[in-house]
Order: sequence, then C-alpha cells, then structure tokens
Amino acid sequence: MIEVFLFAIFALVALAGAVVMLTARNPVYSAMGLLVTMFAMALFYVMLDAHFVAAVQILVYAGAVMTLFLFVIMMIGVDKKEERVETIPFQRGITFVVALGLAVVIILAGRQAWVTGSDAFGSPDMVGTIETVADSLFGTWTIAFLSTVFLLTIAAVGTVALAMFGPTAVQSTDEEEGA
Amino acid sequence: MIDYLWLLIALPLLGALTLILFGKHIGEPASGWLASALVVIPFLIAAALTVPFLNGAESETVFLFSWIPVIGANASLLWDPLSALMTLVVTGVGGLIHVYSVGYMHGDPRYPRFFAYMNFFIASMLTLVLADNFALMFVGWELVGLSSYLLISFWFVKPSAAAAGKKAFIVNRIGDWGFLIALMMIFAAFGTLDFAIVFAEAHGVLSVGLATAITLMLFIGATGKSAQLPLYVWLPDAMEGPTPVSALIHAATMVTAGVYMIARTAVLFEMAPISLAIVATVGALTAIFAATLAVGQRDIKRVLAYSTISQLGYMVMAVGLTAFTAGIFHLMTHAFFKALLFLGAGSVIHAMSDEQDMWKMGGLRKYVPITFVTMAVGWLAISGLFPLAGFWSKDEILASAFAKGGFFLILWGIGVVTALITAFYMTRLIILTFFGDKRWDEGVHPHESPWTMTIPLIVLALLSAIAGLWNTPVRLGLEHFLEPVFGDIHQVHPAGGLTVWALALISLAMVVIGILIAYGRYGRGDLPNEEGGYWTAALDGYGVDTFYGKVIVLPGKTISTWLAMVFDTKVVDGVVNGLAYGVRAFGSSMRVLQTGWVRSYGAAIVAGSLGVILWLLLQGGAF
Amino acid sequence: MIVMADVTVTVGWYMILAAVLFSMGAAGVLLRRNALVMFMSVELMLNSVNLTFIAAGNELGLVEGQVAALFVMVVAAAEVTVGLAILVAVFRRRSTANVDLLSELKG
Amino acid sequence: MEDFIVAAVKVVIAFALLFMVVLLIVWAERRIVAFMQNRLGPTRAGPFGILQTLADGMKLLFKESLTPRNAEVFLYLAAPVMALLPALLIFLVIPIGAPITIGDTTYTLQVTDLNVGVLYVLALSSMAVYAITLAGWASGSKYPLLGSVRAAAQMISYEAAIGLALVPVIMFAGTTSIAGIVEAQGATYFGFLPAWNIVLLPSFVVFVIAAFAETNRAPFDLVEAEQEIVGGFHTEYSGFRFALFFLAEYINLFTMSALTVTFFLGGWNGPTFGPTWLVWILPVIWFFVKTFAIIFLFIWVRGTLPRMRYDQLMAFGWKRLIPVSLAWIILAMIAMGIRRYGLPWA
Repeated sequence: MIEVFLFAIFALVALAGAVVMLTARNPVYSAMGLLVTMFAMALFYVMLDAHFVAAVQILVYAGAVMTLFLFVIMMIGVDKKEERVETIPFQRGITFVVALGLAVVIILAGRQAWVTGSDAFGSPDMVGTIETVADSLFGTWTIAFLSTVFLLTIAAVGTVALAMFGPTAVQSTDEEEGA
Repeated sequence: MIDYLWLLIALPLLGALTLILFGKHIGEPASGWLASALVVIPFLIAAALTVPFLNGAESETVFLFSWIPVIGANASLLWDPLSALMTLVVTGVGGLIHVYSVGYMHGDPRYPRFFAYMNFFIASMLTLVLADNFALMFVGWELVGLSSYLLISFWFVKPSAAAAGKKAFIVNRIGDWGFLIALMMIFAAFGTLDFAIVFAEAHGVLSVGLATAITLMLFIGATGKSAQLPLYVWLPDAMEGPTPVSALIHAATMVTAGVYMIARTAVLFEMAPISLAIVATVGALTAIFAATLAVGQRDIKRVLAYSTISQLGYMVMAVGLTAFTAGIFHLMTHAFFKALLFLGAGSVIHAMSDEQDMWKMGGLRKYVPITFVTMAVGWLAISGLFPLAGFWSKDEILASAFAKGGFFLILWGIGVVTALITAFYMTRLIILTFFGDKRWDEGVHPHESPWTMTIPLIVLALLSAIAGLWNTPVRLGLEHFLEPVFGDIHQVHPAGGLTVWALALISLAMVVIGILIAYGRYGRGDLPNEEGGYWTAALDGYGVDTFYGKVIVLPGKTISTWLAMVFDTKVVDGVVNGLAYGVRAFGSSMRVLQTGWVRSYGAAIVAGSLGVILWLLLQGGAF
Repeated sequence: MIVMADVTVTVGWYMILAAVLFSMGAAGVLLRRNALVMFMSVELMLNSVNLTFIAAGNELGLVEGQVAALFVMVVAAAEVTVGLAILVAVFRRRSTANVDLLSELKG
Repeated sequence: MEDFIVAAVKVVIAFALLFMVVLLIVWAERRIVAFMQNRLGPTRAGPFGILQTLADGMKLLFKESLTPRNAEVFLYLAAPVMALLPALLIFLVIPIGAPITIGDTTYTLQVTDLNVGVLYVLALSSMAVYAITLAGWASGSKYPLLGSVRAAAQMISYEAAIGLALVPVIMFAGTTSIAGIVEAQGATYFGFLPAWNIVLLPSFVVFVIAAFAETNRAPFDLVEAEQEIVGGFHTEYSGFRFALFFLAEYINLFTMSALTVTFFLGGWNGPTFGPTWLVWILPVIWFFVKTFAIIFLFIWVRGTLPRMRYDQLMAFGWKRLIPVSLAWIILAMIAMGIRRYGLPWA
C-alpha cells in the first residue's frame, strides 16, 4: 500500500523534473529538472532493492555528470536563453507524433513481452548490495568491466586532448550565422 | 625425420626472401654460395628422407596447416617415391646449376637478384612436386611459371628477352586454362581436390567420358608447361634467359612438370584410353617435329631447345603409352644430360665471349678440354649410345611402344626415326663446335671456364654416363622403386627375351647411322652450304610463329584494338559515365534530406526506430 | 485508498514510467536547440533505460540488471565528458551552443 | 511502527545536537582565533560570551532579506536550503556512540546504518556544490558567479581526493558500512595499540587536507576570498538566508571532523569501564573529544596558514594529492595482500 503511494509520489516527481527539463528556457533550470528526475530514479532504485546502484546513481549522475553540466553551462551558455521560434519546418509536429508514438509503441511492446516474474532465475529477494553486485561484476562480467576501464581511459585522454589542442582564439562566425 | 619435409620448400624460399631484401649487402660471391647451400641442404634432406623408400617404407603425408579445407586443399605435402625422385632431381641438378651459376653469372650487376629468382624457382618447383592436392599443385604450377618469366626476362633491357618472357608466360597461360578447367571438373566430380581421395574414388565416380574430358584438359595444361605441340613455341625463345636458367628450368625441371603431372594423375589417364592415345600421338609428333627443327638451327642453344622439346615428346609419348616408369626414367636421365649439354653450351658461350652462332665456332676442343669431354658424354648420352643413360631410357620407351603394338607401332617408327635425327643433329652440334677449323671472329680468345662451372659439368657427365644402369631390362631398379606409386596401374612393359635385344639393336643402329651421316656431312673440313629451302624454313621454325601471329595474335590484336578504341570509349565508358550521372542526379535529389540540422536527423532516427518496433510488433502479432 | 487496498506496484508500472520518460527524452533531443539540453535529454533516455534494467532485474531476481545499469552509467559518464569537451571546443570556435547554427554539413 | 518512532526520535535528537554543537563551534572558533591573534573575542553575551552566536543568529533573523533585481528568484531562494540539506543528511550515518542494549532491544547511536554508507557520504558531500553554484549564479551578480565557479571546480577536484583517500580505509575494514568501519577499528594491535586507521597516515593526511578544501576553509577559502571577490557566492544573501549558509558551513565543518574521527581515529572507540551507564556514556564522550580535537585543528590551521592562490590550489589537488592517494592505494593493497596471504616468497 505504502509502496503504491511512494511510487506515485516519486513518479510524479520524476515526470515533473523531466517536464521542467524539457520546457525550461534556461539550461540551468533544465539541469535542475534533470537532477530532480535523477534523484527520483535513485529512490526508485532503493525501492527496487538496488542500494548500490542508487548510491552510484547519486554519486555519478548527480555528483559528477550534472555538476559537469552545470559547470559547462556556467562557462558557455548561461546567459543565452533559447528562442522559442522553431526554425526547422514541421519539427514540432514530427517530434510530437514520433515521441507519442514511441511511448505508445514501447508500452504496447511491453504488453507483449511483459516481464512476468518467473523467479526461477535467481533468488527473488535479491538485494543489490556492494557484495552481490561485485560478485557479478568481477566474476561473470570481468571482461566487460575491464573494457569499461579502457573506455573511461580513452574518454579521459580524449577530453584532455580536446581541451589542450583546441583553438585558442575565438573566431568570428558572422558569415556562417548569416548564411 | 619426415617432420623436416617442410624445410625443403622453406629453405629456398628463405634464401629467395633474404636475397631479395638484403642481396645488395650480401654481395657477389656470397649470395651465390648462400643460394647454392640453400638448394644443396634440401637435397641432402631429401636424400636422407628417400633412404627409407629403398627399404620399402610407406608413403607419407605431412600436414602443415589448413588452407582451404573445405575443398580438400591444405598445405600438406605428399612424400612418396615419385615426389622423392622428382625432389632429388630438382634439388640435385638445381644445386649443381646453382654452383655453376656462381661462376657463370660473375660480374652481372643484378647477381644477387638472379640467385633470389633461382631459389624462388626451386621453392616453387618443390611446391608443385610435393603437393598432395591439385590446388597446391596448381599454386606451384603457377609459381614456376612466374619464376620462369622472371628468369627468362632476367636481362630485361634486351627487348627480345622481355618479349620472350612475355611469350612464355602467355603461352603457358593457355595451358593453365586447361589445367584450371580440369581442376574445376575434378572438384565438381569429387567435391575435393585431395589426391588421395580423388585417386581412390576415381573408378567409382568417373565415367569414361568424364575421365577423358578431365584428362584432355589436364593434357592441355601439360602441353603448355612441357612445350608440346602446339604450345611449344615459347621454349626456343626462352633461350634468351641466362644459360643456367635454360639448363635448370627449360631443360631439366620445369618443362617436365607436365610429364610429372600426367604421371601423378596416372589413375585418371588410365581410365581414358582415347586421351592416352592422343597424349602418345602428340608426344611422338612433337618428338619428330622438334627434331627436324633442331637439325636446321645455327644457334647452339636453340639446337638444344628444340632437342629438349623433342625429348619431352618422348616422355609424353611414354606416359601416353602408360609406360609411366619409362617416362619418369627418361625424365630423370634427360635432366642429367640435357642440363649437362646446356651447361656445356653455356661454358662454350662463356669461352667465346657470348657468341652463340655455331658457324662462328669450331675447333674448340683444344681450348676448352673439360667442356669438350663432358659435352661429348652428353652428346653420346642423348644420342642413345650404349651404355650411356639415354640409351636405356629412350630404348625402354621405344620398346614399350613396340610392345603395345597396333597403332602404336607407327609411334614406335616415329620414335626410331627421331632417334636417328637426334643422333644427327647432336653430332652436327659437336662437330661444328669442337672440331674443324677456327671460324671465330678476331679478338676472341677462348678459355676454359672456372672450376665452379667445370665441376658441375663433370658431376653431370658422370651421372649421364651411369644413371641409365638403374633401370635396365636386366635389373629394374627404378621400376621397383616406383612400385608403390604405379603399383595399381596397368603399365605397358617391354617384351622380354630376344625382342628387347632386337629393338635395342635397331635403335642403336639408327644412332650409329645418324652419327655417321652427320660425320660424313660436317666432319670433312668444308661445311656444306645450308641456305634456302629446308634450312631457311627450319631457322624460321617452319614459320609457326608467323602463322600464330597471323591466325591468333593479329585477330586478337584487332579485336583488342576495337574493344579499346570503340567498345571501351563508347559502351563501357558510356555505362560508367551514365551510372555516375545517374548517381549524381540521385544524390542531388537526395541532398534535400541533408539539412545539416542534427535535430532533423534525430527525428529521422527516432521515426526509423519507431518503424522497426512497429514492424517487430506486427511480426509478433501484437495487433 | 480503500479501493486501492490490494494494488501492488508491478514491474509494468516501472516499464510504463520508463517508456514515458524515454519518450520525453527523445522529444527533448528533437525539440531543444541548446546542445547542452540535448545532452541532458540523452541522459534522461539512458536513465529511463536503467530503470527498466533494474526493475526487470528485481522482478527476475537477477543481479545482472543492476550490472547492466552500472555499465550504462559508465558509458554515459564517458559520453558526457567527451561530449561536453567537444561542446566547449565548438563554443570556443563558434561562440554558440545552438546546434541549428552548426549546420555546415548540409547538402 | 516502533522502528518508525525510534527513527524519528533519533533524527530529532541528531538535528538538535547539530544545531547545539554549531553554536558552540562558532563561539569556540571566534574565541580561539582571537586568542591566537592576541585578542579576547566575544565576551559579553553569557559566560565567556558563549551566547554570542545565539545573539548573532537572533539578529540575522530580524534583518530584512533582500532579493537582488537580476536574481533568478526560485533558485536564489532554493540555494540556502540546498546548502543545509546535505550537511544535515550526512550526519545521519555517523555513529556517535557504542550500541546500547535496553531489555531485548539494541539501539544504535546512529540514525541509520547503510550498507553503502561511505558512498552515501561521498554522494551527499558532492551535493553541496549545487547550493554554492546555484547561489552564485542565481544572484545575478558577478562576484558571486566567480566565487561559485571557483567553488565548483575546487570541490569537484578535491572530492576525487577524498574518495581515493577512503579507498584504503574501505579495504582495511572490508565493508562500506560506517558502523562496520568503526567496529573494525575496535580491535587492537599487539593487545594494547588501538587498531585505528590512522596507521594509514598518508590517507589520513590527504583526507584532512581535502576536508579543508571541501568545507571551503582556510587555507582553501578562495570561494569567499574577501579581498578578491567580496564575499564569494553568498555576497548577495542577507538576513536569515545568509544564516542558513553560515549554519550549513559550520555543520559541514562538524560533520567533516566527525567523519575524520569515524574513518581514521576509531570513531567512538576508547577505553570503557565502570557501571553500565558509564559504559554507555563513555564512547559518546570519546567521540566528541576526538571530534573537537579535529575541529581545533581546523581552527588552528585557519589562524595559521595564508590563503592559497587559485592555480596553486588546483595544481596541489590534481598533481599532489591525487597521485599520492593512488600510490598509497597500491601500497596499501600490497600490504593487505601480504597480511592476508603472507609474503610472496614465504
């Protein structure tokens, strides 16, 4: 009972955050909206017994990713509010149809192949503590885990390279913008 | 021990690679000796590996690595008495010729490159010989063609050498076409190219007609490589290459590949009597045709070239008679004495400062004694004088033809006449070169060749003298040796008893007559006037090249010109340009989609995934 | 509340929520011109997928759902770092984060 | 239901405790710094001026709260709350004393023990960045914005150091539960030396230095460097909203000290003796003694060291602390390996 309540509240919070992200003219508010959604996600994860992932969700998404977003917004986009005038023809209509269609179709697909909870696979009261996740991560999925190490290293190197070797002078973009 | 079989191919290949890459740094004598060593060592290995066969050991297949297993083509080597014999001939004669080349090629600016090619040839030839399936054999077959091309046109600055190389390559391609079709037919029939399976199942799978078709196609391949009618034209021109090349490739080894191939596929040929008859006939006709041409040549190497064609004709005739052992036997002895003769000719040319016209020689026996003596042995051996090698092997072929009887008696007759002509032109060559007056130009100072060239001559002379004793009617050594290979084949055998001696006497008489006629014509001081009529025609090779030029090359050129000038510019270019235009027009019409707006691309992606999900849902029966 | 007494949260609820969030993320990518907000929308999509992973993993009693979510997070983190670095580089050159103005590759 | 009541009581006690302690710390800092600078500090309100903080707080409450014209009002108002929340929440996982058993029930002196406690602490401490960044940005003024960008960069950088410094601690304890880490430090070496994680000295040093930076205290207080950027991110805040930032800052100081004690100095571990009630009370006393010792260290450093330059700060964080932490993690791993599996050649 209380579970339904919590779900409803968190879902509303998550949706509200997403709506704010989608509609705010200022990217800072978009970031705040997304942050709220991510917190709601973390709470869902706790409800779903994925404690470790919930902590990582906050640590990585809220703590690192969104901070980075905010930082970059402060650096580049903070005072530029987005224009409401749509420049691409039909984009709004297409987006509306396509996004709605996507939601409907995913839900339809889900009704076809709903997870029907055969608990034969594992222990139904499995809790995602560090120990259980680590067992799987460093046992079954070692290779995948190691490849993420490479991925992160490459990403770090790429980021540093982009920051180090980029152009230093801001060039005029008048012609392109006029075109 | 058998595990080291791969070294036979690997060592010369290593030598070729080393000399190609580092030849310049290795320098002149060293690269030659390195190459020689890398042929002699395989010879020693092969010899060690052959010993068990003398004690009746089984054939073995050495699997190296998977290549195209699905068609039964792997890099695996077959080691049986036949391939052992061929390997010994190739590496033994090849090794001697390598040593000879150390001296002969002295001072050539591309000295290391020459030995690189020679080693490459040895490796290719051994691949051909040792292959245990048609595909690998074909690889070797093509590789010897390539190395032959490289070596014929080794002195490519000479236009004639470059042209000769091309000619050899193109004519060989015609033969290869036949071989390739044969391979396809074999694969279609058997589903594999593995020798063992093909030969084992041949009787169950093949009809006589199919066998005939396959073997005829194989024989087309053989005529190309072994210079039989009508594809022999490349071999005389191939004399443009350095003399050791002529000795090694165009006398002793590569040209025998066709004979070897027929012997190897003896099982298939045995099933196709018509093919066998054709093979034997072509062989006999080639033998006499080339012999008559050899008579008319003035260039010492061209005489030997036509002689080679003629002798190859004998071998082909032998395998066509199903006298496979005799064919292989003649192949072996011919390798010895023809290599000897070529090397001797090379020594003479070397002595005469690159003069090849016999009319400008004469009286050389005092100046190049070792060359003279050894070449004399070769002369008598090829002529077939008792008891030298040529006598035994040639006689066995003739006796086999006689023993087969019927139609084949005609072939026997041709063979006997050819023997006479052979004795005649070889005597002519010896007399014109070594006897009589000096006819050479001013400023030529003949001298004996260095020891690196004479020692191979001496060794080959010894072999030419005694090799025939391996397989005599009295003691069939080779026959016994090759028993595991041809044991299941119905070979024709010379009749025993008095017949064989009578036949021997007849051919011996022919040889003596030939020698005497030649002596009578050339041995008495004045040289006869050989102008006009037959002589001009023979010098021209009976105009076969001109004929081919008119009948085949010219129409080909005309068609090619038309294709290049009209068809290509109008039709091919038209199609290409039209396609390009169409693509451009299509692209222009599609450009509209390329808006440059990320978001419209994104919309397309999402719409596309929406479509995919919808389709999957429809497939799954969601609606 | 009395009516809902025997209602429990099933995995389907999470799936529907995730589908809605995913669609909103997709709409964000298609609608917003600010590259930063487009990135955020992509993050929202990734998050919604994570939710399905974990919900399904919980339903099946498998830890793999959470492991997959962790991998998604790693990839998302890497993507954000590089993406934002590119964005900063673009901004240094063009003084704009509006993707509509970065349309030189048009046909 | 009982659990719920117990939890609620714990939360109330914890928050009350925090507010009390903050009043004390502010007073203590002013007095101690004053002594170090050869002054007296506040003396008027209450004995030794101990009520001075309360008086200041009352004053701030009655002041007018200004909102700048260019401010993004919503975020401007939300920022102080966002600053206070994580500061309060972190304290919930810190055990301030040994578990107490009354009847059949054992009560832990900790609001909740999480399996992922350390991650929880790290996650929440990274939340503090938002308050500062948003406060600076939402003020619509340039000095706060500069201060907030500085703060964001500084806190992101030193968070990495804090996380890395905690890795050896987690390895030695074998758990990420905070109570577990404290219990693991209850053992002894050679029967008398307490097995506190202070033996991981480099980690301890890195952690404390990074804690200075995380709490924006001297010598890393560039965020509010008066000489350069006036008051930093909270320049435009006044009245009660400023009080909230102030409060959050000192709560952070206290929780960081408490965390240092918990992770490295054995938490509530200490000698216990006497009757049951004393056995219950003593750990709490030890915990607070240790915590205040660390707070004294914070104040002492503030009174001693000059402020660093911005580039020095970043270089120190990235080029010194993080490499040292990484090297130390490897060494600690080797040490653990030897302790568990013996020497490689043995």
